[in-house]
Amino acid sequence: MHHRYDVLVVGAGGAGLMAALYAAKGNVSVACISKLYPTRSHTGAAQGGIGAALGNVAEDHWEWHMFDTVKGGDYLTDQDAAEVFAKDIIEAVYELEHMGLPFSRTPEGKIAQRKFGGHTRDFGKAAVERSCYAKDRTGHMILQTLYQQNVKEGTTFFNEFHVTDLIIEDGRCRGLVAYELATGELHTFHAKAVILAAGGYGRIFKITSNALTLTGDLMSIYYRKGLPLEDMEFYQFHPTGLAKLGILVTEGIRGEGGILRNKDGERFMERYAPTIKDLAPRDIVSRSMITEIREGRGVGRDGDAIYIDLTHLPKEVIEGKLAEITDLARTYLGQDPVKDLVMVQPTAHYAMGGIPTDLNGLCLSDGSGGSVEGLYAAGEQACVSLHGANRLGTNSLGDLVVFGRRAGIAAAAYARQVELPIMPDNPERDSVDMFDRLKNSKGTDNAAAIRKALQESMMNNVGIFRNGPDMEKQVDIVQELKARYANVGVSDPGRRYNSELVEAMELGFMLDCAEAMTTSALNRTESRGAHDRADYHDRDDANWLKHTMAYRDLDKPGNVIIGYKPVSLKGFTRAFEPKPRVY
Amino acid sequence: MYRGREGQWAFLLHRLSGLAILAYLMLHVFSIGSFVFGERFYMAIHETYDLWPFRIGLIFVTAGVVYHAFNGLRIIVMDFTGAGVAYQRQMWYAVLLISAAAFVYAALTLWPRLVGGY
Amino acid sequence: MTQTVSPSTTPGPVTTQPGLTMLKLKVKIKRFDPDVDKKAHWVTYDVEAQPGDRVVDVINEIKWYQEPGLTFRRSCLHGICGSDAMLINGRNRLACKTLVRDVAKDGGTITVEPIRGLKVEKDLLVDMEPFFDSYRAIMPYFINESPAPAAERIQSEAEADLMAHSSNCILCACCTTSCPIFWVNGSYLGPASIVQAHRFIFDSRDEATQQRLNIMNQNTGVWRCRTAYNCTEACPRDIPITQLIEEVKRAVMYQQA
Amino acid sequence: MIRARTFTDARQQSHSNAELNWWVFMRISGLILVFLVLGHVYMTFIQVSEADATFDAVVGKLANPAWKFYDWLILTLSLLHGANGARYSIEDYVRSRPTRAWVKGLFYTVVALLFAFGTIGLFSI
Ligand SMILES: Cc1cc2nc3c(=O)[nH]c(=O)nc-3n(C[C@H](O)[C@H](O)[C@H](O)COP(=O)(O)OP(=O)(O)OC[C@H]3O[C@@H](n4cnc5c(N)ncnc54)[C@H](O)[C@@H]3O)c2cc1C
Ligand code: HEM
Ligand code: SF4
Ligand code: F3S
Ligand code: FES
Repeated sequence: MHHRYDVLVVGAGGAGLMAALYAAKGNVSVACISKLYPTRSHTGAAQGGIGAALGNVAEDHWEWHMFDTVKGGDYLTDQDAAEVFAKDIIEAVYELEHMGLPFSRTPEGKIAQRKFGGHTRDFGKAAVERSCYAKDRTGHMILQTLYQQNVKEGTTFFNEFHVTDLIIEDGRCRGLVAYELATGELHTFHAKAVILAAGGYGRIFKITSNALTLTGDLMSIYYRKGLPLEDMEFYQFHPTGLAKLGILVTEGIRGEGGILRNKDGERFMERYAPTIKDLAPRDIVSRSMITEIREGRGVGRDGDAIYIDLTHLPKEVIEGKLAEITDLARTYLGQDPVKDLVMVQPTAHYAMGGIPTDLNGLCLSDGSGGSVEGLYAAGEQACVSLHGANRLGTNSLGDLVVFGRRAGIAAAAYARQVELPIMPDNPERDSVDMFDRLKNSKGTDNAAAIRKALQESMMNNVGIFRNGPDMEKQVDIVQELKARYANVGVSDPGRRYNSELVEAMELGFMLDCAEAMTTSALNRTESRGAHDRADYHDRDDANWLKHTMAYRDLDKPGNVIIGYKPVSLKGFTRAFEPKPRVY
Repeated sequence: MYRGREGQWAFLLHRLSGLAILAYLMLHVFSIGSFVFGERFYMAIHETYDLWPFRIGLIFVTAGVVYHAFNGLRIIVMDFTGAGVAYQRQMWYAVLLISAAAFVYAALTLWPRLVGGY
Repeated sequence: MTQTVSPSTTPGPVTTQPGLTMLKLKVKIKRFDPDVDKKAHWVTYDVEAQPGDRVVDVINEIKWYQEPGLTFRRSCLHGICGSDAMLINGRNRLACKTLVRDVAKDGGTITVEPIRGLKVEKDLLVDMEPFFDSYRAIMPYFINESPAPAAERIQSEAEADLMAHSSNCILCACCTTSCPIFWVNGSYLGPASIVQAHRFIFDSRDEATQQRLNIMNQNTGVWRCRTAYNCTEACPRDIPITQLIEEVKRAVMYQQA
Repeated sequence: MIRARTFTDARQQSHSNAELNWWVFMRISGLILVFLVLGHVYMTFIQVSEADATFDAVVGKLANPAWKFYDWLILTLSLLHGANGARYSIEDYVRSRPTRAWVKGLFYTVVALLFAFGTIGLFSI
């Protein structure tokens, strides 16, 4: 089937819905294509809040927010993006409120704000209340509110349509191809402009806070065209997620006095950080946890978790200040923090890297200013490089609304000016090939088994603690898994709701993301932000203050070409010199 | 069968009892009203009530009326007060208790007539 | 990094490792592929699971290693996206918020069926369009046409609290598809839509209260509710749905009076 | 594919207060009926049996205008209450439009006839 729209939005999370909304306001026809019902998108899982210098609770300025963002990103953050962001987000949060978002309130009836890691006043002097929140369901409220506004605007949604290919020819995006889950049919969407907002790819790791559906589809599709992925080596891990599940456990649990214990019940942090023990910085805590686990002192069926002990805290603290976590631990682990030890594990959380874009979301095709006409991207899957080497809490929700909005406005403006580009013949060819290969494969390998192998090896070799040999090994493992993937069989021959086929396809996307990530990480011989290498322990501004651009070598399968892009070290009005990152 | 809890069964019983009393009421109006056709006709109808299914049915209708009446009160309390919703389960058990008592009382009163005939 | 192991460290409470027990279970799933089957049929799978596993993990295990064709929706795996409402052991629940130990013992059986009242498309996956149609019918969006202030609209904490429950809804349909009225009467808007309407009716900033009350006042609206409470029991977000529905009924009544 | 319903679509929904009024009526009539029906059941059925409801007994009792009114109130309220209750059920369970129209028509006719019959009976004594 063939469809025509001025602007197409891929993905209906916070970024996609924001883009669709603002594109629609730009007087063009808009359709939003999403593999999930919009309200199922993972933006709904975000809890903490959205950072903006409103100053409702304490004095605050966008300059301070910009500084924190740049410093948090270990100076790999593009400062022009940070400046635009820190200014725009204030207006964007008010706009969300005007859309009806039910924020929590201050006693004066203003949007309530609270403190969050890394957000400071006066360029690092002390913590400041900057995170605007709606209880601990901020992401849920943003997702619902934006979907509601799209219903109001009458946005057309194609739900449970999986985008399988982008049509890019002569540097111009002409539309895309999508697979309709209900019928197994391929649809061609012809458009003047396309906005990508398909979210992250945390599922390449074994333990993650990400949804099963976050498989990096659009990053991979972009990459398969020989276009670059930026800064893929930077992936944020959170030290405490519920064991096996990866569901996030806030740092506050240790702030309140929680103690980490190994299988012997020992408070092992006394050994690693004798003075501040469990309240050591995230990386030290995580490293210690992994060391315990690797030395056989982990807990749980596979010995790969650590206990967090709250039993000595007053019940009121646990059920009051830590209510959410208490509920999750009770529901999922059946472990009541009041009397039981709770099992936690570091969890893969957020992709700093992704499809490179400029400040209006326009997708870049190289590190020197080239772009793909008519193609925009926003959200976790894009990389304006706001987050640099490490994202600050609450800055992702901000990223979605600020850059989702900018991409929507820019795409609509562009679409108003141009004619519908010419569609090449047979645009569905590559997608048909991909599905035929999967469906007709006589192979017997099991997609689930390959996925599991990928997730486990990525976790071990390109996880929180990295070193050259492990990553070299992982480069090979990924290639082996890709070879096995060519041999995957799909047993369900049906067309209707063939979720087996879709899962197999998603595995292909994940393998590509893993490939780009592993190679980029191996290539960066320094430690910066979330990229922590045992063999190159220090930050190296002289050689590495630059963004990685990973390209698939279209002539030589399995080969990744690495290029670079300069970091923009100046904002429009402010600039912050790289300094050692100490808090 | 959906494993609903008290509320589901309360609703189902309320509906069934309501429809049952309605059926009974319609019969009742017809039979009592039938005296306009004269005594013979009236008594002929009342003889059919003598059949045992009707006699047992009568006990159930009595209990049904009591259940429906008291559960109706429960519903009204729920509709107009927040507490009604909070305590709907307890109220339903009270309704059941009252209905069971009514059932037993009706059965005891009617038993002699049931076995002995009129 | 200090490597001195201090023996003085007090061992904390030693807990048994719940991870080590494995339960042998039968999972009985109602399967249906309209392209192949005339009617739905039960298929039983043997699995091993830990007591703390989620039912969705068990179903995934079956899909990944035993029956790849098995079809159902899922995404977040922790009760926030609302994809995986199913009828598990006779009750509507999210498969990802239901633990094996709460629904089965060793050697026991877990039955899984699609939620009721919506057309089954394949296995556990149903057509959600009618559900979202009723959602859209209540004007589920904030309406305030008067010019917005430069900053936020002011709302007191107490006013914001009125929306605390209803704004928590994730549109999972556990409630609507557990309602005995909805099973037999699909034109009833259903508890989920009423919860959504409540969200806006009780928003002090919203200006379209009257229109929404009118929609609620229809034959297909709030009056269809017979207070069966299945919705409240089923809600994975612990929303006191029946209470909210009763509040809407009263709001309609007092507004029209 | 879904096209979202818009503000105008929703606004165009017609509205009347009929359902609200019936809902209120069910509650008020119910409240009154508690006394009337339970009283009636107790007096005419627990104390005296259906078999005691002989022709003479009934005619005798209904000669009293107070009883006449009492019984007529029960008749009216419970028929209305019951008929509306049955309408709820019909609208729930009978899903085909034509059948529903038929069933409702037939049912209302029967109820109306019964009401007329009962009223005439009561006041013809
Ligand atoms: C547990 C958790 C807590 C978090 N807490 C916070 C927080 O407190 N503050 C903060 O700022 N950030 C937080 N984050 C990060 C932030 O929530 C996410 O980065 C952000 O929501 C991503 O939004 P998105 O719109 O880019 O993607 P998503 O919301 O993930 O949406 C992706 C969309 O793309 C669609 N899609 C994907 N692939 C395809 C395809 N092939 N075809 C069609 N459609 C497709 C999906 O259907 C979906 O609609 C948190 C993240 C997690 C996981
Ligand atoms: C004795 C006192 C009575 C009380 C307090 C009472 C109360 C109620 C109430 C409050 C309802 C509404 C239920 C709801 O909206 O969920 C109702 C429904 C109903 N009532 Fe009664 N009622 C009484 C007597 C009767 C009688 C005598 C009849 C039969 C003629 C009857 C038949 C019905 C029916 C059929 C329904 C509809 C049930 C449903 O749709 O769920 N009721 N009653
Ligand atoms: S009210 Fe509860 S059960 Fe109903 S859709 Fe919302 S979250 Fe699900
Ligand atoms: S189950 Fe249905 S009848 Fe009402 S209380 Fe809930 S909507
Ligand atoms: S998978 Fe998201 S709610 Fe269960």
